[in-house]
Amino acid sequence: MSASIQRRPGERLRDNPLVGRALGCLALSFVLALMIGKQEGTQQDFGLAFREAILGPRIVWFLLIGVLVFLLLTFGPRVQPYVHRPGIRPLAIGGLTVVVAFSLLKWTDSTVVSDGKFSTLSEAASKTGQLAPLARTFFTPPLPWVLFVVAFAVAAAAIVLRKAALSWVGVALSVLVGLWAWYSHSLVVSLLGTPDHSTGALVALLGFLAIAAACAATALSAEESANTRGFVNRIFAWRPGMPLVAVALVLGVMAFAIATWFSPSNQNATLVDTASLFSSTGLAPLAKAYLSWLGYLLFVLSLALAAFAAYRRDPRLAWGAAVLGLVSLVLNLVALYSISALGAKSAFDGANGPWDNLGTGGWLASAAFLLLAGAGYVVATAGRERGTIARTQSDVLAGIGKIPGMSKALILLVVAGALFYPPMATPFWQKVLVSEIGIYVLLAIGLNVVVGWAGLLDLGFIAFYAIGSYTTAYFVGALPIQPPEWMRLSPLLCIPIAIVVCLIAGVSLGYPTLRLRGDYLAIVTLGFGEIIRIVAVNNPGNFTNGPKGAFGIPTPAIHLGPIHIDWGQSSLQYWYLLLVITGLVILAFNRLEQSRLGRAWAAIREDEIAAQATGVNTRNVKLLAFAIGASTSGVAGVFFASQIGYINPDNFVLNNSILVVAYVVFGGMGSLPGAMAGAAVLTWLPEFLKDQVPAEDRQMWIGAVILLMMIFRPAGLVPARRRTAELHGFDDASSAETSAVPAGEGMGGTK
Amino acid sequence: MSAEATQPTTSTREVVFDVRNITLRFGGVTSINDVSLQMYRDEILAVIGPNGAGKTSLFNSLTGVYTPQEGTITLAGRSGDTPQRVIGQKTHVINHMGVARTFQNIRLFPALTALENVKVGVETRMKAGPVSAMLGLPHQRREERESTSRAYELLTLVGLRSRANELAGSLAYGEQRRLEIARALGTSPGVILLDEPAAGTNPVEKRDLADLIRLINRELDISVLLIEHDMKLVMSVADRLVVLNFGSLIAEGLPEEIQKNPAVIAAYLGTSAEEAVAEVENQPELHVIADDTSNMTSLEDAGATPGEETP
Amino acid sequence: MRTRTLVHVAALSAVGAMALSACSNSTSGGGLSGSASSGGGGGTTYTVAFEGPLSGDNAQLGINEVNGVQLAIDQANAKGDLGFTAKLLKADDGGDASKAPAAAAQVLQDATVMGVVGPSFSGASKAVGNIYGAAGLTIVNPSASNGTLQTLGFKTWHRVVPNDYAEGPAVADWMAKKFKKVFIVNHLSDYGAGVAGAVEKELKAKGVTVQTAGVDAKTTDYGAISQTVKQSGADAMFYGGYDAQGALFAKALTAVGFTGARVAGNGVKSSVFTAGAGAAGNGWYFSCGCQDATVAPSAKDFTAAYTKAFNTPPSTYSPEAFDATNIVLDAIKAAKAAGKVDRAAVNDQVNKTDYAGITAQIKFGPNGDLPAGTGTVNLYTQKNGKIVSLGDVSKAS
Amino acid sequence: MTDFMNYLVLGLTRGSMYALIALGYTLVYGVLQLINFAHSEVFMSGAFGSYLVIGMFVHDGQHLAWWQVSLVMILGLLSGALVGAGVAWALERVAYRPLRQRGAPKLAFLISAIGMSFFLSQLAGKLFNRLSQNQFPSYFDQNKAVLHILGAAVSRIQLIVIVTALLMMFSLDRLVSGTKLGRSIRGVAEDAPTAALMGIDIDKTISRTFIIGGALGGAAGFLFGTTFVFSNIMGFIPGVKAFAAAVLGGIGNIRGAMIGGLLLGVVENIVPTAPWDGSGGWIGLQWTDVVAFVVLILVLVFRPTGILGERLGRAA
Repeated sequence: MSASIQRRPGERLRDNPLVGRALGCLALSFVLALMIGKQEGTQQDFGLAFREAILGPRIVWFLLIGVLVFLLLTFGPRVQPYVHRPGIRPLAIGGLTVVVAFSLLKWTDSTVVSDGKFSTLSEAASKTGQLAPLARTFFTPPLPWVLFVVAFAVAAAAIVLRKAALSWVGVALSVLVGLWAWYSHSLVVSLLGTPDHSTGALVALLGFLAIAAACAATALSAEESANTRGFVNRIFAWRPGMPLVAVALVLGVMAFAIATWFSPSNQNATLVDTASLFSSTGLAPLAKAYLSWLGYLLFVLSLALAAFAAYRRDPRLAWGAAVLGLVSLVLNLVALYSISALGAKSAFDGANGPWDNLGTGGWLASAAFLLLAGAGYVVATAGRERGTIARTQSDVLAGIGKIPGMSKALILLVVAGALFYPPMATPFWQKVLVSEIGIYVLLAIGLNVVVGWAGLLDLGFIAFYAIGSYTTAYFVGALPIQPPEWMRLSPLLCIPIAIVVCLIAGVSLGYPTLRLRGDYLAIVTLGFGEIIRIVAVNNPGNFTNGPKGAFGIPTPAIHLGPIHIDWGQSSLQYWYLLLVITGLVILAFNRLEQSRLGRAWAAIREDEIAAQATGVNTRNVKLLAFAIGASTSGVAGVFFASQIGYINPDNFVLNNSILVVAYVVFGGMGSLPGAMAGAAVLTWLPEFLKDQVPAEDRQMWIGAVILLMMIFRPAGLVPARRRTAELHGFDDASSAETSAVPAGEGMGGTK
Repeated sequence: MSAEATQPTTSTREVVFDVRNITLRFGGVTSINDVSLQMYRDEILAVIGPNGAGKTSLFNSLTGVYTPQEGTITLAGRSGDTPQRVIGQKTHVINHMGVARTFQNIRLFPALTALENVKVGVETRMKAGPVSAMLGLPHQRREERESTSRAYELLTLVGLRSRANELAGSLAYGEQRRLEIARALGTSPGVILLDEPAAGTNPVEKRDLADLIRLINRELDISVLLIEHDMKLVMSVADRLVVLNFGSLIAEGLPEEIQKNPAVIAAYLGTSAEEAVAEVENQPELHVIADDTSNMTSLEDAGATPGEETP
Repeated sequence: MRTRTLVHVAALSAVGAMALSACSNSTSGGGLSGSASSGGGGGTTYTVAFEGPLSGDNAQLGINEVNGVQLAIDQANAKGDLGFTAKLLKADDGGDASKAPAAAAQVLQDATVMGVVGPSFSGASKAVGNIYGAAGLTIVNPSASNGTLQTLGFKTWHRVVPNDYAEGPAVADWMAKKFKKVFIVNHLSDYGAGVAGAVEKELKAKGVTVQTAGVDAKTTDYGAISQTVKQSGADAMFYGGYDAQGALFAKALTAVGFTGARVAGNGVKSSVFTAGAGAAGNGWYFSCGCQDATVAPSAKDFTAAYTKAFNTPPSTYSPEAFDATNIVLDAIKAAKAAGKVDRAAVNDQVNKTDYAGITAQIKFGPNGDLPAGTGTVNLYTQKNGKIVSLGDVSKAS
Repeated sequence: MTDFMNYLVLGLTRGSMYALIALGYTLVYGVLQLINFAHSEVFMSGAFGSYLVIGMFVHDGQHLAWWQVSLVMILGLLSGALVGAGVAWALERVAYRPLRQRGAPKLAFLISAIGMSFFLSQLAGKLFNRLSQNQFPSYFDQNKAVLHILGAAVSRIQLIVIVTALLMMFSLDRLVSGTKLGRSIRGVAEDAPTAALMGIDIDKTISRTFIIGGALGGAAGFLFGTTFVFSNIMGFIPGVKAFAAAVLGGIGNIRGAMIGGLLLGVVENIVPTAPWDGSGGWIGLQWTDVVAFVVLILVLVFRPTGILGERLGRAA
């Protein structure tokens, strides 16, 4: 809240920033007490929860929190110089993560441990006889916390004292502790033998690795890059591709040493166990070889090659590494397929056929190989020039792209995640990925064109989504009014039709209304969205089947000669389909942004009159934005309809339109990755909160998160280069007085 | 005295803008009152006058931002064009007819780089649509290359080659002025309207600017219509001057004639043109005085913000 | 800097999301129920899942139901004759069909879940019916009364509330006997459209003049519609909608002085209506293929226990959820007695259910619905603030 | 005719509530050129606040004398206005001022307001309840017709709502056009930087604008709750409608908001039910919202800045 305090000398006590801040903090803690209070009151005693939240001793704790925050804000600036020290931030993050993992997250799903939290688990584990002593010692109650505190303290000391030796100690310590935690946990899991989807151990490991990274940062950072970003940049500038190799190393070790590869009921077999499991079966020799020795060999080889190529900055070697990585990836997948397929045949209890019952190991290995191949590619394309380190503001604006291969590396990481995380996820998260995250990411990409690039505020975006869905429903014959036989289509074939229909809808909405300025357009589009929904409800001519909705929309299927693919209820298959489409859309839109149209959009967004005077036909350009956005959302609609199989008007309420806008802005208006990140985070968050807060409170927390985000980072998660510039410019321009009028967003609005 | 009398030679030359008796009103206030003037091919015509004389209103009328209630404007943008009506046309259409302009208060696209700003201008003539852009079809790529190279040429012309990849918003004031000119030139106009290009620039920049204007006019054969307060600059570059005061045209002729013209001198705070120039140069607050005394300034300013126009 | 850190944390938690629930096993846990017991210690635990809206605009309905479920489970555990520990899993679908599949996945991946109570809404039910069916997990639906659900071929689907089409025609016949002109108000929701449609069809068939109008499901202003009803000169009004809105409508009708009879379906017959409408609710008729939860002897104890547990009286669909849960628990018990507890076995037991619930005597037909025969449609009316039964609607005068 | 008048009265009742809420939107829009999406929650909190206060004095089934009733009414209006104003103030402090000081892009304000709106409505749900039909205690017979205009019965509550709304709007109009505060508000609306140079404290003015708008919204919340019901999500739909009404009249323009609100309310009741003969109308009530939005869109297409245009806002 300190942001909301202005230092104005010589004013009454009430206006003294400190007093204001103190009051703010207390208010904050008060609200917090309300938020974390018990559930609602009752018809008899309205506001019971209110009293219970603020009366009684608990309020004291919250007030203490408030005081703490106050002190932090007031004396925080004193330690500013340290905050610039490399590693402080990773240290803070790492510490926070570990604490979260130790206190909040679940460490096991087994019903044996009541709530599956770390404390209860460690209680149980430390007493269990048949657990390996190593794990048992780790879980003896005070120890894990002690270890954590020690590691944290060492790291902190190293950073503050800038002692290289000490920091290396810190690195070793935290890595060891992290791996120990992970290893003990995996032992517990294999002991319990139940399927386990808990996250605690993994997050804890991440946290410790972050702390290690913090130490490494201090150890390696020279004076000229006295902050973490500089350090990261230096790593990339030092040897492009090397970071990827490092990540691949971690993943690979986890995959080949610890993780489970094959897990039908009641067993989680690591690679070694799997090899022995299948030694007697008629497994294809290649796969057998892979399990027993080839896998390790390939990993070591491609790792070494990639690392060497990266170090020597040698394109030829790098290409070699890339090829080797890809080959090993293919072999790995082959092996995975054959064990899962064979596993089903040779009766392992609960083995259900190809690509099922595979543990994390195989997929982690795949990710590792992909990253190694990617590292090779990055090195090969990065060339020999040393990267420059972002120093000036405009460098930062120009973004991390200045560092050779960094953006490529990030993209590769994301791709690896998108490809190989879902199969590791639980069915629940797979479903969420498909039916929530994937779809809304697509929607956000579409809306980003309208809101982010062309700067037109569209509050009725979901209407096109609805149109897409109902178009699909019609052409697959799920509506009361049937299409003629020859027009019945598989959902996939509906995509082009939906695109066309939505184009038309977008243009016909845009043509009369696009001369309206920002907020007038907003309300008109909002109205349009509502009209579409109400028409669907009121069901004129019995076309939409009213509130009953359209049931029985078939899942997409391809039958081309030999190829027969049917996307049944399997979330994974949908995910990969969605991935392909989204990928194509992203490529296309990325080109679009760099094209003359993209610039024209930026132009009208920035200054419509100037754009006209420069010869830009504003109406056409706006219409294009509308139409393109609409058709994207139409595609999303097709997916939604065919994936859920049932649609009704409630799916297309105004609230969803507003949410999509929120996603785009939250992620960073006008930046493609931003919009996607925004949608992903805000659709992931409620599902994540399911385990953390009462279901009824989730929306409240999400509201709070959005609010905080906008307060502390108005430009969004991943600010767009162009937007950042704008924002920056306004910061310079706007003094305390003039800032009364917000920085015109150029939504046809004023500056 | 009339234009014909002073300019017997020019009467034969091709007319670019032919403005006849236009009148522009905002509510009760008359911003331009029955003004007629001709602008000839390849000349540098300067429009001067105190603040609020209606100069910018004239520009806005010529570029279709405002629609005069009375009178006609015809335009033959590029040499050889057949004259067409301007009033009632959309701004971007007029631009396509060969009229480019800059703004009194600089109006770049601050979040685009200098290069991109110019490219926006260059590309308004291009064909490739969104689909070919998404698919990256060859002809779209060719156009991209062409526009980039053209943009670089223009940036070199205005001396911003080195700043090509800076964000327009982060350029210095004078640079922004020149970038705006480059963007205007990008639309390959037959005539360019410069609205106080020298405002807020230092003497050195002013000299460069004068050279640039001449260059545009002589080398690129682009007619220049210039609004400027800086008399030195005007006198040095303009072939012909037109003087507006309170919305009506009070004088028209060669620089030296205008300097002697009593009406003009009267218009300038009742002192002689030179002094007026001097004063206006040395004591910018005179602008302020003029602003306060003139009830039309606010209108013009308002007119210059996007908020006001209803497209 | 603070803000930066904050953002970094946000970013990191996103990374955490990717790592989130990296798991060692991606079977949907079909045959794993044994493993729960093999875990050792704590005795066997079986879970009853509730899927319904616990957040969003319809949260209250979900809360009503989940309380009912909770109560049933607590009572069963307290009684201690289960032979296993019953656990509740809340799966929130926000009442939104598009979020239902995720909720279903959450339910299915817990191997100890032996039955589902829910989803609360017909839309969500349509979206997930086949998903549960494919996994062989039994569904006992407490509130989704849409008349088409039983026809969609969901393998494991059951419902303890009579469907719209069961009660619609019966009450329509009764109205046809008494009234010349009926104004049907269709509260534009899945339920409302269903029941109103059924009534309209039957009345038309009986040759009664029918006039219809729809009202937006979320509106609170029933002035205009009441005015229209009054003007239409109809001597009776049928309202297809839910209790909360019904209460508003009742008040509005009284305000404009509509004198005709007011009839409504099962969705309105609840304490919420009586409390909300107050005096304006007196004289309303309700059709319902159930006994009155406030009349049935067992229901008294339920009301008391519920009020004690959640210090608020049971509300819309709480009793139904309570019954549904008990049905599932009994089924698990029976399956345990029969020797093998897995989802298929439990489903078979649910099919065999013959259970005297506090809302009705429950016996599922082959399609999982209450057979129209057994669920005799009764007529109720509100007399000074209390809902009283008028007996079988077919016999009512 | 009678029936038409009946619908008209209904329309005016609904419309005057729209107008009161719309004023909140329009005031904020005037000074900030921003849609205050969280205003609907201010409205909601007004209802809850006034309920908590009134609940202490009256309980269900009482029949009070007219002067007691009027006292309770005034109490309710005041408490609603007070709570509304408080929430609006906090809203500005938390969700707007920080962003303003960071020169955040315009949409960021919209989103922070949306976040705030989610937060408030859900918090209210958590603290009180999520029932969709909380009712004020009935302490007098609201529906008793008090006067007849051309045969149309006007019930007590309708009269109260319309009269109070008109009074409040009138006084607001005086306040903005007459007082110093009003002048500074208009100053900020016209051109904030200049106003700042004229020595107007922008932050204070904006705060006060929010407070005024909040007070009106809170009072409207009380009236709405008394006439219909109140719940933690009651704000959304009237909020959207009121925003539409504000735009209809010309957003940023106070009289515009009043006219827009009343007009929208009347249109919603008159148009779908035409020709008011009990036949259910040519259009039918299920199309009410469509009618509302179509009217809005048509008006905007032909008058891009609303009926009265923008007088307060957007001048600079």
